[in-house]
Amino acid sequence: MPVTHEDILHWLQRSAQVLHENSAFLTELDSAIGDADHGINMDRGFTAVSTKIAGVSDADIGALLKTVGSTLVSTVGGASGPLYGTAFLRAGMATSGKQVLETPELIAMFDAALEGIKARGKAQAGEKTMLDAFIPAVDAAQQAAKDQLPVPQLLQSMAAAAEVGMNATIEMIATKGRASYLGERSVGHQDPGATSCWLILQALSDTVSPEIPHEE
Amino acid sequence: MPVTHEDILHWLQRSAQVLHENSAFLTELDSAIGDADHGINMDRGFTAVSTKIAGVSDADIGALLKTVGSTLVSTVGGASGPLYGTAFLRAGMATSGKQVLETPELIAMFDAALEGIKARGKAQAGEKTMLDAFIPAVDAAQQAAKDQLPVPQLLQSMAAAAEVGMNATIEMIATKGRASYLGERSVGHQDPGATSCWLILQALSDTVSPEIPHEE
Amino acid sequence: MKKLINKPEDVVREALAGMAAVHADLINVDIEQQIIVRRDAPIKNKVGVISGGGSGHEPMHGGYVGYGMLDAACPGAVFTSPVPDQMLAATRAVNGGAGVLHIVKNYTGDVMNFEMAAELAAAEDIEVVSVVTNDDVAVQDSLYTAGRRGVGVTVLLEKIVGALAETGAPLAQVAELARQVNNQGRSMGMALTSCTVPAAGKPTFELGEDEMEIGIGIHGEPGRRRAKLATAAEITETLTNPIVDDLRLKAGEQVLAMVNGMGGTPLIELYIVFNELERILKGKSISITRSLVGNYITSLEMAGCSITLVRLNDEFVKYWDAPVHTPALRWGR
Amino acid sequence: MKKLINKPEDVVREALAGMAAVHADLINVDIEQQIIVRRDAPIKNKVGVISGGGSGHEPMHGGYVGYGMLDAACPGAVFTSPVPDQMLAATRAVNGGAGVLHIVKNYTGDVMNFEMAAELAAAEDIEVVSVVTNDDVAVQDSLYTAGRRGVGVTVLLEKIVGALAETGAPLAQVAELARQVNNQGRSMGMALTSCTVPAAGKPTFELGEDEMEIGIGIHGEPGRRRAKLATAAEITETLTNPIVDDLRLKAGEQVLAMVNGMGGTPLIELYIVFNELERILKGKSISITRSLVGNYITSLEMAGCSITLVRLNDEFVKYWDAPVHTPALRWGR
Ligand SMILES: Nc1ncnc2c1ncn2[C@@H]1O[C@H](COP(=O)(O)OP(=O)(O)O)[C@@H](O)[C@H]1O
Ligand SMILES: Nc1ncnc2c1ncn2[C@@H]1O[C@H](COP(=O)(O)OP(=O)(O)O)[C@@H](O)[C@H]1O
Ligand SMILES: [Mg+2]
Ligand SMILES: [Mg+2]
Ligand SMILES: [Mg+2]
Ligand SMILES: [Mg+2]
Repeated sequence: MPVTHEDILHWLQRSAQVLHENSAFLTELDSAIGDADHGINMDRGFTAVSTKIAGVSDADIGALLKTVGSTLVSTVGGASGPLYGTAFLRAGMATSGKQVLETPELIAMFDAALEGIKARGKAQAGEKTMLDAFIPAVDAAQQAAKDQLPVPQLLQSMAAAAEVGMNATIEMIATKGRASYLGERSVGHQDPGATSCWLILQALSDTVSPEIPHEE
Repeated sequence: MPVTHEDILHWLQRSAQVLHENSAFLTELDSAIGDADHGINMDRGFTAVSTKIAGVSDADIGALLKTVGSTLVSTVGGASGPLYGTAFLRAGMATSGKQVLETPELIAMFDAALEGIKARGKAQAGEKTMLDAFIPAVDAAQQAAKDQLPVPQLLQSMAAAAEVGMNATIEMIATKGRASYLGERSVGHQDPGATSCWLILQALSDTVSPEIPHEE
Repeated sequence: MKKLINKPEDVVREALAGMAAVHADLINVDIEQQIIVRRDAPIKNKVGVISGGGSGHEPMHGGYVGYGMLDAACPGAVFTSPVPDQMLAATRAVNGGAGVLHIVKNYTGDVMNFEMAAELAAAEDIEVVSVVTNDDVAVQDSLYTAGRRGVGVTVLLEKIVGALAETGAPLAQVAELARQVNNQGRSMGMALTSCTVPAAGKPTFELGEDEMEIGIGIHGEPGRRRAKLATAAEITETLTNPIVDDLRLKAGEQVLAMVNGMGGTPLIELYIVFNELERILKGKSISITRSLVGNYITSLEMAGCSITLVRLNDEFVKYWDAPVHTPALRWGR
Repeated sequence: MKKLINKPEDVVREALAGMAAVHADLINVDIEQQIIVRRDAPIKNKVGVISGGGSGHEPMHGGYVGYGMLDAACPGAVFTSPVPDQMLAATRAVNGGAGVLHIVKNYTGDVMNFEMAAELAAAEDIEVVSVVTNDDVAVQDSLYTAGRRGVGVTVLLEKIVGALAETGAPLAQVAELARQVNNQGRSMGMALTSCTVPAAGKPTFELGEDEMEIGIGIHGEPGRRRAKLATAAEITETLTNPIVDDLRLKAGEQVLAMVNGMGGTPLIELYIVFNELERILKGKSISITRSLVGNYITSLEMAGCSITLVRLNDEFVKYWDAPVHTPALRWGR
């Protein structure tokens, strides 16, 4: 059961909704170690995405994701705008012309998105950023693919890995992004970007396999 | 038993001390209906007076009071500076060359001080100012003189009348001074200037007849 | 009390020392006499223009000493009128033989202290004319009260009148222009928070999280009434309408508009208020042809704003536009 | 949350509208594209100088658009870097054929967004050079971190570099001067209170009545450490010494000094801090020959201050003194 063009649309709308619902929470996280805007930023960006994709719903998946990327770049700002924007732009380039995504295409898409974030932000694992949710998630996807798990399980294990990664950011000292200015004082706080990353991946898993209850 | 030059010196020092002790209280009163500085102003002025009169202690009463007046004018500022300053200047003019003050001289001194405040501030009784303590006090002094009470009793009745007058300001609507800007909102608050006026008159009574307990 | 100060009793003196260091090219500060004097004072045959009042309203008045505005300022203790000695010293320092204008904000204390100073100056044969500003429409004016407070218009008047004085105009004319500007100007202010007088150590009043004070002055005194917090649009209406009514501003007229911050309100909010003000006046076909937005007459760290409008005529515009070079207001040179 | 605003989501847009109304003689504000452009842009053969960043730092950057400083500014949402579209629009609007300098404060978001904008501009054959400011000594600098934040030096650099650009100097020279000013400048800041992002609705951090944050940036983020409230003298020492050490300022050298208010601190306190700064530097035989005291790079209504020192040389002085005419900085014309 591949991921369809319609699944992607539902995922994006669900992400918009989840980020809207969690806007205050994400901003709260960003207050502790940043500048109190991550929830506001993500909500603004995905609200724009939600409006925008209503108009391009008949495009292929690649075109759709590129639209998402450029919309995020144009509306989010801050650190998360170029990072998520680049991730979706690269994901779109990796899925150009596709109407459905089987496991190999999914993996290619996530790889491309990850490379995009790394290239744009020049961060690595362990620096207390969204990468600390996304890298283990992509690792989990690759493992799931190797284990030939069906797509819903693959996405579920991605989300689960992202959540574990997100929780692991609590104990990290930030060395990238705004939280790095706090040095040691950043310890003990969960990274907002890692949290939004998990929310988006969880939304994907929930979209594709809504029947499977996830451990939140 | 007339009021002596030494009594006046003691009174001024005692006033300085009492105003210093009540500085926060007077400023508190001024916070409610003014600009939170009356205690600070009076304390600054009488601290300067206290220093200054140490140097002129051998002058006559008139010269001494004129020095007090000019010192207050030069150090207090605000509304109370010119008002108390003028009062003491006029009091000094009325007691020029005197070494002791019998009842008639005392009455003349208070009359002159009262006229000075009225001339300078253009206020009348009932406007919620220091006059509402001072006018009844001078009235009481005149009555005591008519009744041929000895000086300590005269001063005591002055202080008592000032206190009653001060308390009466609570219910007044201010029409002069800074409190007048509050209109009806000035009701329910005791006037700071009436309070400092009472403190000064009480200090005089306490100086001249320290043995008589006053009803505070 | 959270302030960048050392001891409360040293606030004014140390701020003056700082000001002297920053603006040595423009002003001389006599810290002992507590006066701020234009570097090139006294200027022969130029009317000296001085003002003064309590400290805590910075940049007023010291920030307005310089070319085209004030010749001297006398800062008192925080929120306390200066004493006659200061005003007399300033009057002497700026007297170039053409007399001296005293610009006095209408507060009992300021009026009385300036009055005593003028008497002392007269005794020294210095011609002094005093003009009292009283532009605050929040206050009821009547023969039987202390009258309206002098607030925002004072700043605009100092600029306009200072420019005329710079041309060498005689004292009577300078004073007359001052009276005219005062007559054509009105203000009203509001507070979101109180301020704290350093020596008092705690806020002058307490306001709930959803309350504001309407009709405040500039000394942290409570306003005419307390009200529920409202939007910038509503607040601007509340301040603007009484001004427009009192000035009887009519469609087609032009004004100089000042949106003034009370000290703790950021510029971004003042621009929002100005936006509302423009909208309201546009609705009445009144046009803002000159304006000033920022902290010009403050109450320490109070959050809030005031609005001042001055009905313009050609003469006011001419002197408003004339060059000015002071620590806080500068253009044209 | 006590602010003079309407809806939190309209803050930036309405403030821009207000700014456009107040300063129509100097700037054009494109509210749709969210850019502030000098009225006479693009100027043929003049290097365009632009900057941008989150809103909430007013007057920076929009207040510095005008003759002798910036050609355009791109304000983002409050404390959020603007998006590449804005920077691209601004770049186009000010490109007079001599290329465009991007002045970027060193924050991950700002750097990445400006980077994307520069890529887009390059695709349109507009020559862009970016210079990143990173003057905050409170932040540890290393290859493995995001590096130092860009703070106060940005304002001073925009003035100095803007003056050079005004002379028609080529892009490479303008960019080189920008790098030099950044290299010679350092800053450090502190907060007495937090600020409140309008859309967040509550203070970013909580501070006790006797606490302060040392080593803050300009986005309401907590500082490097929390400390007991201290005197102006002690606070000024705490901020000044790391700057002097890091710049290796030596006896006999001259500096441009800025004492900057964070938005909620009144001018009277900033003068007190300046007084302390002068005393400290005098003790090290370093002289302040140019200075700026006021709210120039703020964090909404935060109370606190920052200090910036730039080691001066003749070239810096020359361009600092050159005329400037913007909403927030004006002299010489
Ligand atoms: N260099 C980077 N690489 C990857 N992620 C980053 C980087 N810098 C910051 N982030 C992420 O961005 C998040 C902050 O986003 P946001 O608050 O929207 O932007 P800003 O920090 O500009 O206010 C952080 O929580 C972190 O996860
Ligand atoms: N016109 C006046 N006549 C008499 N007393 C006055 C007048 N105006 C004000 N006062 C007195 O002055 C007091 C305030 O003094 P103070 O706080 O020192 O000065 P300011 O009002 O200038 O801050 C008032 O409480 C009132 O008693
Ligand atoms: Mg953030
Ligand atoms: Mg008072
Ligand atoms: Mg006072
Ligand atoms: Mg941000």
